[in-house]
Amino acid sequence: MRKNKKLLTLLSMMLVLVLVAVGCGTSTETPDTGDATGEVKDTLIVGQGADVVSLDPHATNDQPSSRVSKQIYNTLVNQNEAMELEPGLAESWEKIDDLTWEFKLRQGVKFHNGEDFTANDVKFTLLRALESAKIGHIVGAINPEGIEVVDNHTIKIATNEPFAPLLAHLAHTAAGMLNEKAVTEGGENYAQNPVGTGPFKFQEWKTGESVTLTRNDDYFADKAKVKTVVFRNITENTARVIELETGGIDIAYDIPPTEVSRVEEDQNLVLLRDESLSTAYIGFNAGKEPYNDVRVRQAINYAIDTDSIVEAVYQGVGKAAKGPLGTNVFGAHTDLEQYGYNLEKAKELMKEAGYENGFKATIMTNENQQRMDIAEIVQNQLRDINIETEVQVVEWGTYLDETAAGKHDMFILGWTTVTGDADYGLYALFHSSQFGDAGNRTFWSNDKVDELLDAARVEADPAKRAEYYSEAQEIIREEAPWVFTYNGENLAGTRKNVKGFKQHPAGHHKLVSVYFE
Amino acid sequence: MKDNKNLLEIKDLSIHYITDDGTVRAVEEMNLEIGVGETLGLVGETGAGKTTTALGIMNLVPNPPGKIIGGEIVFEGEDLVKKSQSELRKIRGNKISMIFQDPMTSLNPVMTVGDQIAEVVKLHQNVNAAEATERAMEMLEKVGIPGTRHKDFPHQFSGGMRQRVVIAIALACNPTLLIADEPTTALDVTIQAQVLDLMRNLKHEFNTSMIMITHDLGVVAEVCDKVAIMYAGNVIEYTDVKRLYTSPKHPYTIGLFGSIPDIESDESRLKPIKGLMPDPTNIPSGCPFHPRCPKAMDICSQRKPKNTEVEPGHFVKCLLFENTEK
Amino acid sequence: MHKYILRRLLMLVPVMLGVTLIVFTMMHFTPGDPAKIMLGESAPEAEVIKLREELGLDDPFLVQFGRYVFNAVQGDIGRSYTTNRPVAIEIMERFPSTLKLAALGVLVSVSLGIPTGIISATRQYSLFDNIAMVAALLGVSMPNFWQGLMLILFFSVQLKWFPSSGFSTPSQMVLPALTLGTSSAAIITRMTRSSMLEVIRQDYIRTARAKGQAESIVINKHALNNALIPIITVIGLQFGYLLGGAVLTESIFSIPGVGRLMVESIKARNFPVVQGGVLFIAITFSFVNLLVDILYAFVDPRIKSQYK
Amino acid sequence: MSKIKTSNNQEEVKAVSKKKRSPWVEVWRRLRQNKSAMFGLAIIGLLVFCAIFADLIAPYGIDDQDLRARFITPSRDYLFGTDNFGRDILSRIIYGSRVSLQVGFIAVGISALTGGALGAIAGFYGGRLDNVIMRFVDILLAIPGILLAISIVSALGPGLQNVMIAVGIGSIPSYARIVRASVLSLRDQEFVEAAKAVGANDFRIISKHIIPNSMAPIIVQATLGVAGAILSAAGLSFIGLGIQPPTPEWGSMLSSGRQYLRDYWHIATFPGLAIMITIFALNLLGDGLRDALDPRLKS
Repeated sequence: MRKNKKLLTLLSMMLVLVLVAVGCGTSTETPDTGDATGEVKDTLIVGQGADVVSLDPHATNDQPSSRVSKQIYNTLVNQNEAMELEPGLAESWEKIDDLTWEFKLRQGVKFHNGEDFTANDVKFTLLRALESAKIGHIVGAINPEGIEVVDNHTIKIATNEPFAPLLAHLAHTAAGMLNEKAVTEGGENYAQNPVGTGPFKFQEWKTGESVTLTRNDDYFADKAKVKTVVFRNITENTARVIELETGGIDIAYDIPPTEVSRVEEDQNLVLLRDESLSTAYIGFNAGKEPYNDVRVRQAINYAIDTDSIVEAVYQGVGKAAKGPLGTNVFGAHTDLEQYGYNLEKAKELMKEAGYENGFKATIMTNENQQRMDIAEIVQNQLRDINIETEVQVVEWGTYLDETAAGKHDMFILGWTTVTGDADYGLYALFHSSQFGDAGNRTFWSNDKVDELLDAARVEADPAKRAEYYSEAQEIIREEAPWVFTYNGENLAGTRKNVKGFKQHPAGHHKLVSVYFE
Repeated sequence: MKDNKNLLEIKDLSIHYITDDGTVRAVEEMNLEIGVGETLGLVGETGAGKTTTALGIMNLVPNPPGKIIGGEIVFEGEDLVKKSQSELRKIRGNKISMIFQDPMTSLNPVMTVGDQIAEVVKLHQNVNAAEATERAMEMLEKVGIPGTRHKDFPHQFSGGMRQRVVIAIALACNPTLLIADEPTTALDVTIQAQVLDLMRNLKHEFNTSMIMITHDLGVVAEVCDKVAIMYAGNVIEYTDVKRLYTSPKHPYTIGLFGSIPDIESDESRLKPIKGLMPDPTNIPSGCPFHPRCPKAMDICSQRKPKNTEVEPGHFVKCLLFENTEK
Repeated sequence: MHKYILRRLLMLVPVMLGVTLIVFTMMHFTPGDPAKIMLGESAPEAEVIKLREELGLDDPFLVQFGRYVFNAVQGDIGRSYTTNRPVAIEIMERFPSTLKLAALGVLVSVSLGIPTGIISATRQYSLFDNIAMVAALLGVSMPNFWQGLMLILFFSVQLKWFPSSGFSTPSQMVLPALTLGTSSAAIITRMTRSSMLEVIRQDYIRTARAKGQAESIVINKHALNNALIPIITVIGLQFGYLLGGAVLTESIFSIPGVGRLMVESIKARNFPVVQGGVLFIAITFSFVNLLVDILYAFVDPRIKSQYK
Repeated sequence: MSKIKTSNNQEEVKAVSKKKRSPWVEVWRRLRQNKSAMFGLAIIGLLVFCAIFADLIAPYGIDDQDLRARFITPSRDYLFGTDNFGRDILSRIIYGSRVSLQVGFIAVGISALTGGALGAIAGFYGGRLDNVIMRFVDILLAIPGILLAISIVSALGPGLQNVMIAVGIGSIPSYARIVRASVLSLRDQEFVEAAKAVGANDFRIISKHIIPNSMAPIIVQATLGVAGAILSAAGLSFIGLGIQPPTPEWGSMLSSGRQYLRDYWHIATFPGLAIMITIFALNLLGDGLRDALDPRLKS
C-alpha cells in the first residue's frame, strides 16, 4: 500500500491505544522456567482452576484461597497427609476438663512483619474468626468467654459444650494464626497484604491472574526449598493440563479425569492420585411424597448404576460410594454394603411402595459439568423403573436457595469433609437440627441418628466415637436419604523434575518441601 | 477529410460489454476524426454509446466487463489502443482530459478542491506541492471561483460551481483534447449557459480540441463544428453542423429534429420517435433502427447498412442512401 | 465540534442511569440470595441474616437503588461481596487485560480485514475474491470459542509455539488476539469489500483515473478514504462487541479480564460487581461510539460540518 | 434548449410497472439466479426437513445412552461416533436441528416483533413517544448483547425458553432502529396519506401499509439474525447458561464435548460443524436476499 495519510493515522492511533493498553497492564514477564538453561530452578509455578478470593482466612472459605493461605499461615495443630494430628504452632496440648484444652505455644516464632507470635495473637485470631460470617462455624464450638491467655506462650481454649473434634477444627486453614497488629494496620486492605508465620511470605496478587509468594527465610521449621511460588489461575481444565505439558507450569491441581491417562502417559509428567475427602450424592427430599417412602429411596439406589457413573462421568477416577463418608475420614464405616445395581430389586421395591407405574420427578443440580452428567445418566436409568425425570440445571445461588427451601424432588450435590472427621461429614447433613440452609437439604431425620451424632460429638474416647458413627452410618445407609454416589480423588500433575510434592486429602497441599531436581 | 491536421482519428472502433446476460455492443465500427481546435458533437439518446466512446478514447472502459474489441484510436499519430497503462497515464489528464456529466458525484468528497486540481498538476508537471497549489488557485480563478476557496470541500459548492471545478481540473494541464460528457445536463438551465460560455471561452484561450457529448441539439448548434449522431452503438450520421441542421439525411436524425419543441411554432405537441431504444443485449438484426424507422424497407431487417458518404464530408449509415449510391 | 462532544457526553448521563436501572432491576429480581452464596452451603441461618442486614439487602428496592446511584455519583460503586474490595478497583485491575485483548483483536482484524477487503474489491469475482469471501463467511459462521479451542490444539499442543493461557507476555497474547480478531476480521473484510465496491463505481474514481493517476493511488487514496466511513463504523461496533464479547475468549485462555469477572460475578450473585461491570462496559462502549463519531468528522468533511 | 427525454421516461415507467406487478415474484427470480443463496437455501431446507422428520431419519433416539459404547469414533454403526454417554452423535445432531432452528427463529421472532412494534410506534407517532422509545433502545444498545443475554439468562434461569427470550431481547434495538427508519421514510408518502384520508385507524395503517413496505430490510436482518441467535445460544451454552441437557442443542453438545476434545475430537467437532454450516447457509441466504430485495441496501 502506498501512503494514505488517514488510514495511517487511524492505524497509528490504534497502535498507540494498544501500546497504552499493554503498558497499563502490569507487564511482568512470566518467571523464567529455567528448563533449558540447566540452572536449578527456584520458582515453582502452580496452576489452579480459580482465582483466590481473599487471603484473609476469615473472609472466605474457598479452596483456591485456602491453597494459598495454607502456605502463608500456620495453624495451632497440623493435620498431615494421613489425616493425623501433629503439632503446629502449638508444641503440645492437653485436655484439662470436658470443655477446656490447654495449648503450649512454640517459642521464637515471628510473623512476616517481624512481630513475635504470642498467645494474644491466638486469642485475637479466634475471636475474630468467631465473628466471621464465612468461617465462623468452623470454630463455632469455641466459647469466646473461655479463651484465656495464661502467659505469652500458653493459652486455654474452652468450648460451649464438649466437642471432640476441636483439634481437627483448629487444623483447618480457616483457623490459621493472624497477627493482631498486621490485621489492625491492614484494615480493609488486609486481604491484599496478608501476614502470617508460614513458610512463604505474600509478595504480589494480580487479581484474576496470579498470586506470588516468596520464601520466608525466618521460618521456624524447615525452610522452603524454592524461593518463589506463583499460583496461576488457569480456569479451563484442558488449558491447565496443556500448560503443564508445555512446561508453562510445574504443578497442575485438579487434573480433569478426562486428562488422566494423558498425564500418566507423558514421560515428562507425574500424576498423583489420592483419595480425597469429597463425596457426591443424589439427595431425596424426604419431606415430600413419594420420597418419604424408604422403599422408593432404596429402589432408586438399586436402580442407579453408580459404578457406571464413576466410569462415565469421572473416567474411572474415584470410586462408587458405599455410604455417606469416604474411607479416609475418621469414623468412616468401611464395611458398609454397597447397594449395587439391581433392577429387579428396584422394581420389586417400587411395586411394594405402590409405584409400579412410576411417577414424575425433577432432578435439580447446578451447572457443574460432572453433576450435569450424573443427572443425565440418572435420568436415563430411572426410566427403567418408570420414573420420568426432568433435569433442572440452576445457578449455584438459586440452587442453594431452592434446595434449602425444600422445593426440590431430587438434587445432586457434593460435600467435602475438610476436617477429616465424621462429625463434619455427618452432623450438618443428617442431623434433624440442620434442616435447610445449615446442610440437611434432604429433610430426612432419624431420632437414633440424632442421638448417635450428638453423643459422638461430646465423647472424648475415639474408639467409642467411631462406634457411634458406624452405627449411624448403618442406619443412614439403610434409610437411604441419599443415593450414595461417589467418593472423589485428588488429582494433581507435576513436571517430572518436581520432587517432594504430596497431596493433602483436603486439597490444600503444602509446598514447603517441594524442590526441583 | 484525411489530412494530417487531424488530432484524433477513430478507425473502426468496437467496444463490447461482455456480461452473463449477453454481449452489449456499445460501440460498433466507429469512425470519427477531430482536427486541432475543432469541436465535435456526439449526439444520441441515453445508451447509444456516447460515454463508452469517450471512455474508450481515455482507455477507461471498465474492464471487465467492457473491452475494446477492435479498431484504432490514433491520437497525435499514435494508436492509444496499443499503449500500455503507464503510457496512457501520461496522456490522461495531461493531453486528453475529460469533464463528466454529474458534477455532484465526479469530485472526491473527502478532498479539498484545491488538492484535486493540484493532484493532476503534480502528476503531469514537474512542480512541487506549493507550486501545484498555486496553479490550482490560478485555475480556480480562471473558472470564476475565488482562489482562496481552494481549501473548501466539494460539498461546500453548488452544482454549477462544482462543474467549474471539474473544468478547472480538466484544463489544468492545457490538454490538447477535451472530452466533455454532457457537462451541463445535471445543471440548472441558467447555470448551463454560464458553464457553456465558460467552456467555449477557455477552449479558445487554450486552443483545445473538444468532443462534446450531449443529447441536446441546442448545445450542438451553439458550440460544435461537426456532429456525429449515434444510435445503438453506431454513428449513423456524421457531418458538419450546418449541413446537419439544413439537410439531415438519416430518418433517425430527422426524427430527432422532429422531437424538439419549437418555441416559435404554435404546435405545442412533440412528435416523439415511436418505440424505444432497443435492448442493448438484443439489438435488432440489420439496421438497428429499423423497427422504429418510418421509412423502413424489407431489407433493413436483413442487412446492416454501410457507412455511405452521401456528399463530401457527410456520412450516413442507412440503406436508403446505400441504394441511391448504387 | 467541542459543543457537539459536550452534548454527546451529556447525553450519556440518562443512558447510564437507564443502564443502571435495568441491570439493578434484573439483579434484584434474580433468584438466589447473595448472603447465602457468600457464606456457602454450610453456614448457619443466623449468620445469613446478619450478613443480609450488613449488606442492606432487606431494604425496599427503591431505597437500594437510590443508595446505589447516590454513592455512584460520588464515585463509590460499592464493594465486592466476595472479596470485600471496592468494585471500582476490582474492575480497573481487570480492565487493562480486556482493553488489551479487544485492542489487539481489532488490530488483527483491521490489518487482516482491510487489505483483504480492498484486494477482493479490486479483483471482484477473481479467484482471490472468491476464496477470501468464502473464508470470510466461514469466519463469521465459526463459533468463537470453538475456534479458540482449535487454535490451542494446533498451536500450543501440537506445535508448542504459543502458550495456551495467561495474558502477560506477548507470546501469550497471540492466540487470544487471533481468536478474537479473526471473526471480526471476517466482518471487516466483507464490509471493506462492499464499501469499496460501492465507492469504486463512483464518478470521482473515474475522475481520478482520468487525471492519469496510478491505479494503486486511486484505490488506496481516493477510494479507500471514501470507503472508510462504514468500515470505521464496523470497527467501532466490533471494538464494543469485543469488549463485552471477550467473555468466552477470556475464559478459554484464562485471561483475567472484565468479561470473565462479570460471568463469575453473575454466577456468584455478586451484584455490586455485576452492576459496576455492566455500567463500566456500557460507558466504555459509549465512549468508543463517540470516538467513532469524532473519527467520522476526521475522515469526512461533510460530516464534520454537521457537528455544530 | 431542448432535450431528448422520451425514451428515458419510458424506461422508468417500464421499470416501475415491472416492479409493481409482483415484487415478491421478482425478488424470487433474482434470488434464484444467485447460486450461493440457493445453496444456502438448500441447506436450510435440508435442516428444516431434518427438524420435521427427525424421528424418521435419526438412526437412534435423542437420549439412547449406552455406557458400554462410549467414545466410539465415527464408524459404520455410528457415522459421527458416540459421545461420553454412548449416544449416537449423528442422531443428536439431527434432533438438535429442531432446537437450534427453534431458538433461532423464535428468538428472532421475539426481537423482530417487539423491536418492529417499538420502531413502528416510535417512527409513526414521533414526538415524545419516539423519544422515550428510542432512549430505551439506546440504553439497550449501550450494553453489549452477550452481556445482556447473560444477565437475562441468569435472572430468568437457563433453559430453552429463557435462552430464546434473552437472545431475543438482545437484538430488539436493531429491529427497532430499522423499522423506525423505514417508517419515517414511509410515513409521509402518498399511500399513507391516502389511507389516513379514507379514515383508516393507526393500527391498520401501520400493519397494512407501513409494515409490508418496510419488510425488505427486516427480512434481511431477520435471516442474519437467526444465524446470530443460534451462535449466541451456543455461546450461552458454552458458559453453562444455555439450553440444558439432555436436550441436544448443538452449542451445549459442543460445550460438553470440549473436555474430551483432545482424545475424542469427534464429540465436539460435529456439533461445531453443524453450527458452522447452518450459520454459513443462513449468511449465504441473507446476503442473497439483501441483493435480491434491494441491491443498494447495506446493513
